[in-house]
Amino acid sequence: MDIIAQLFAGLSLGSVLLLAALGLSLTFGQMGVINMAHGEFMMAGAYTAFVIQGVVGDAGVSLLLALPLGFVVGGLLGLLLEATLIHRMYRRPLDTLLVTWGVALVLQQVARDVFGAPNVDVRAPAWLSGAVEIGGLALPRTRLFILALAIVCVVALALALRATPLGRRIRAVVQNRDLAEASGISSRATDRVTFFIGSGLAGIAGVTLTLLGSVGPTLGTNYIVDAFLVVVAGGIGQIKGTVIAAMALGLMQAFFEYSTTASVAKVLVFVAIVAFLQLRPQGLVSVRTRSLA
Amino acid sequence: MRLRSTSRYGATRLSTVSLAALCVVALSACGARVDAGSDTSASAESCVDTSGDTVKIGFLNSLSGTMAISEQTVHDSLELAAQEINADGGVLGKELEIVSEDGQSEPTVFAEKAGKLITSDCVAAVFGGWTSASRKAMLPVFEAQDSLLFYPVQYEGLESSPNIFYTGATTNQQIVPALDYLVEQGTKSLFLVGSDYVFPRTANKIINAYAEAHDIEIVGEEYAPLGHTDFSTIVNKVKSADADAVFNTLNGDSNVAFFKEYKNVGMSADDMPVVSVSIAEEEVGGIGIENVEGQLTAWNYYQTVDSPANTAFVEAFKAEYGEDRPTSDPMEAAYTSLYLWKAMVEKAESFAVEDVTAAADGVTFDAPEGEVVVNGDNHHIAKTALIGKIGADGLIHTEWSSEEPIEPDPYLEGYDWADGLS
Amino acid sequence: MSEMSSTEQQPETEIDLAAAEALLGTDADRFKHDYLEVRGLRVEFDGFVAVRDVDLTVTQGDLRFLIGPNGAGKTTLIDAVTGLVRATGSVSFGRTALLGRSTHRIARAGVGRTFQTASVFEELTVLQNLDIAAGARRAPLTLLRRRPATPEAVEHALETVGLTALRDVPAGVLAHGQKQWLEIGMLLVQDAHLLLLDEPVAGMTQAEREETGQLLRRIGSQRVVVVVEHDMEFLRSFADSVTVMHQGRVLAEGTVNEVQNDPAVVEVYLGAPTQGDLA
Amino acid sequence: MTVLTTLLRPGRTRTLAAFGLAAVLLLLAPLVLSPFRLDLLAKFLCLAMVAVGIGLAWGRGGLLTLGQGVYFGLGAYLMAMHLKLADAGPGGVPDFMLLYGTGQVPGWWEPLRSPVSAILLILVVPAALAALLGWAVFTRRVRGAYFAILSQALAAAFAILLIGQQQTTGGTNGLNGFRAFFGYDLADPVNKQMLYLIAAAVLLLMVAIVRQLTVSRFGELLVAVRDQEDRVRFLGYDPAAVKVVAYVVAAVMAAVGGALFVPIAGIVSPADVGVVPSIGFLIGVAIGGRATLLGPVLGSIAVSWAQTSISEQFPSGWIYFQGALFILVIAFLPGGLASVAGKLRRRAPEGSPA
Repeated sequence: MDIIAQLFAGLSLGSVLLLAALGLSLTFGQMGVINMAHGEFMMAGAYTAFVIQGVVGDAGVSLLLALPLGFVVGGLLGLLLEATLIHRMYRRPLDTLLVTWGVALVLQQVARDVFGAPNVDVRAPAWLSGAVEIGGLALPRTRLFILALAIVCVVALALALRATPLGRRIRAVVQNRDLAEASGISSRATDRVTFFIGSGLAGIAGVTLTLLGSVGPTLGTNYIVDAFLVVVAGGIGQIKGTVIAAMALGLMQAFFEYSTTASVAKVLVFVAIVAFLQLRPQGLVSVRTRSLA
Repeated sequence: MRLRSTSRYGATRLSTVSLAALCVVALSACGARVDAGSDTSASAESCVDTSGDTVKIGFLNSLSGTMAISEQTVHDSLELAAQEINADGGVLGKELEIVSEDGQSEPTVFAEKAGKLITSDCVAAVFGGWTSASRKAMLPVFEAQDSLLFYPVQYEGLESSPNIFYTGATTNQQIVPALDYLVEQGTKSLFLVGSDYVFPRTANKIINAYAEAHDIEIVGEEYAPLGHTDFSTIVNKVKSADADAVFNTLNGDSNVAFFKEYKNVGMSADDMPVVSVSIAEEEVGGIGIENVEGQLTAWNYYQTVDSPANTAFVEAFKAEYGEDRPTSDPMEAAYTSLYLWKAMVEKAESFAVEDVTAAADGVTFDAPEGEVVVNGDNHHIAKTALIGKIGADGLIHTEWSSEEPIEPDPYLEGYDWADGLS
Repeated sequence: MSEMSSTEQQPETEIDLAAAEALLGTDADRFKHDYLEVRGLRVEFDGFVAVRDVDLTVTQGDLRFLIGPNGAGKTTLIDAVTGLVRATGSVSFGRTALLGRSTHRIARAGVGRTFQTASVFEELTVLQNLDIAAGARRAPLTLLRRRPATPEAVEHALETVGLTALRDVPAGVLAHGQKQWLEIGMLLVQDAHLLLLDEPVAGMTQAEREETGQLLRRIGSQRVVVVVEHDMEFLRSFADSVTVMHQGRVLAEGTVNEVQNDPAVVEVYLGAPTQGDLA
Repeated sequence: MTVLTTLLRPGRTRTLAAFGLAAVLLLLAPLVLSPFRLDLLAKFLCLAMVAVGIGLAWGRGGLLTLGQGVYFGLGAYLMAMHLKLADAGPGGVPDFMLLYGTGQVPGWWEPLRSPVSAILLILVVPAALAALLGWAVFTRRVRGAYFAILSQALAAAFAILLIGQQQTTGGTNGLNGFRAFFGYDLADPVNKQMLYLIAAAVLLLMVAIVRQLTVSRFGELLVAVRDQEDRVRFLGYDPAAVKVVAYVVAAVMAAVGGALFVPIAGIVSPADVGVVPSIGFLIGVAIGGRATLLGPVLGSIAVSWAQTSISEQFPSGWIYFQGALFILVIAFLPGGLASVAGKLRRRAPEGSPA
């Protein structure tokens, strides 16, 4: 019974990590941009949910409204970041890490000045409170919702990448930027769209986090390191790797935490990732190219 | 070619010479050595200037970083107390001049800024600190400089520095009464949940000792890293342990995630009440009233305390900072700390540290929480313990009271079961 | 090439074959047992077979050209020999098996290569580039010292590739052709016994090509040299023998004349008109 | 001819002059600064030591290490443990262990009782960890962003580990309250001055070491590895070895900085070693000019100074300021202020390989 409960806890944590990392793997995969402000885009999504709840009132309606609007808010922030800073730095991917760290600092402080330093409360709708009992096992509805939402996001993204012309362009640029440009794909436009979608996913992740934890200026920093580890372990350029890595990390954390403590579990997960990268330096799944890296 | 290498040696020589010079100066500048064991540190001469119409005091709170959420509130109530005192003629006729510093939520910065306030700004006393880490960081600074710190937050005890006055609760004024209350309610088993740092660890050590002596079973003890946000595993353990109550020493954001998860798996105060010692009125809003309604807290002050002094304090605070701002225990303790210092100074008729500490014993103040008395031996104050229940209005209502102020006992020397704890 | 403009005022450079003599020495016997032998080589990328069943033998004194349409597997073959991509089969140089070794060990075994896009250390000077190339066998501790004097081999290489006057210029500002010469110079000071050159004359002027060809011929007389090249004019002038690759396989091998008249080769090149002018 | 130009090349004379000037300024500081300000400066010098190492690893070697806090912390904690044991006297138990721990000194603390082995461990432990981690990571060609993220996760894991072991590491409280530094009373202002001078001398020594490394063949090789790692491999070098050396040197410098930080600041806590301070180390390096010799030192000191003085005036202003610095300097001035100076003189940045 405990094992099944932990299995669910792990998958649930994995789905949270997946939502946080999905957008990252897109922007990191396509442009090599390491967006440390991704966590703050999540925070922006969470505050979007807070603001909407303040306006709408009903927790259920506001949650359903917040998901698309969080996507738009996160996406617009990403677009702004891309247009003002990132686009001039594609040749210096490592430097984007530091620039976006600066952006993250500023966004956090802005949130503090606008919404105040204390956490704010976003109520969960009534239909998400409590748990579903299955054979004596209580599965919290919020976590089931997040799991389902993560699946929806992954499927939607996979379909978008596979079946739409836009998706094909994105995949082409991920796999070989120069070749794609040579074949007439405007990588500028594709980059913008990718950044919009990737950052928008952060916004969605932020909205869902309001169901689980605190909504405050530092919401994003709690997730950013883990999200990057997921991307690194998963490998660049394919959703599959990100999904597996997120779930593996979630399960590892849950089971290590169960048998040791939460602190030790975090350290063990890190050790496991370093060991894993010894076996697969490019992550779980990687698009191999012939070019001299 | 020869010339080129000469220039290289030239480079080496210059750097060698300057290095050597520095080393020589460094070694010749050695000061006093300590004899092992003896404590003969030469304390610096105080530079506090009381000749004018004003006297400087320092406020040292984290106004940025993760702790700013909590410490800003303390800072605000300190400012309020200073304003009131100045409006009322100051201390010994001198107006208070505030030097405010930001501790940036980092112990190292607290130590640095404490040094600055004492030696550069020459303040007569410093008020502030929140985390145990920040207090521990400042303690040696205040002792070395023989200056005064007023620390306004409940903490883990096991400390009494001659240079610190502790106006928050020590363990026998908060944790022990909370356990007494639980025993009174018939609690037979407890689950301990805490953040992984010094206060929860020490608190749980005390709880374990208490439990052993009072026939309570500790069915689980879990720690989450500070800032931990995923509590499904820990809440799973709590749920399956099925204790009579949960004793919660989690800190900050973790409380939000814990209580949301607690509610999400379908548990409430009716099934398994949670007694928290770090959730005050400020935090309730952020956690969400619906998630903590009916849960218990242990403090020495609530905004709902019914006393003329508290009515005045709450009114003044809301007038200054807004109707929506609640008042909480650490804020009240900070507010009280400034008045206590004023009372000590006035009793001693001096701002000098040794005079103030000498006069401290027995100084009283009619604080919002009720009358408090300074214990001159351990520098803590006698406080009344209050167990509260979080109401639907977001405020905390007294459920149980120790009735009398409890004498501070930071080392729990007066409790038989606590032998061997420290 | 934006770098071109910055080199306008620089002195003209040219290959100095006499200096090459000093560098290479005349003792051809030293290399006479050197040969590259590739057997049953196969390279796969995610299910796509880029090189299959390739056999290739190149001996010292035979300036071998490797040609074929884009995607024929020429560069992949070189990548496999130098350990950049994983391959199956066998590759040996002299008595040394290369396959499965790490790249830097293959390089230490005397295998050197250049890249399609000239790849030099742009922030370092020409001299520093050559000095690094010359130094792989230096004891680690000597690395911690400043360069006492320009090593003799580096001086000769500078003269050979005509960059003596530009020795203290950052390699990044060199013209394209000069960079490629610098790369060849680096191979020489590296003392590579097997040189794999990927399009060494691309982007060069006619005069530069001529000089490069002469130098390659001089090197090839002593060492094992394989040149990947599209330029048929250049090939006809300098190749001793030619291997034609197509779709990952060896299509034909022989002298320039033999290959030109091979019907299979003609068909492949007619089938890919952009590669054109073989005839 | 070339001899003369070499001798007179501005890069070298300028570096020498700057080095001499820095030494003189550092020597004069105790005469003009108040004890409190001198203490601050000494602290900044310790942080600058980390920056010198980062300048080598990141500026020269392209290794964006977001985890230098780990090595800083290792050095600092090892020193702090020694000071704690020394304060407790022979066979004594540090105060916090009596309060929160078992009252027993754990076995792995014991080697730090002796001053000699403490100093050795301060140098060896960080070097060994950096060598092990660097070797594991670099030989598998984990690089660029992957390395940066791993090093950052290392910092996060290290801080969590320290916090979790409260009984033996002091937890969030860290270690503090040291009375003496190798027998010298830390409350004595004269000894504080001595500590400052030691820090200044060590910093200058580090700058000299990095200077020697950058002008040596190793320095050229490091730049080559940074720009074209695979090309270097084809020349017969193992780039992993080159990177490991740079990483280890940077780690040791950070550790020494940490070790000296402890007696000067009087405290080390997990807040000094985690993700945020680790990234914080980089901004000074970037501002000063990551690939230059003195840039990281000056940049780091300037940033530390700005942090202290700005936060005195506007507490939350510092966060905006720091964020803006990261954005503006990295995005628009990747060469740091040194490149501005260089552009003004229409010359290559100082310290570029001669």
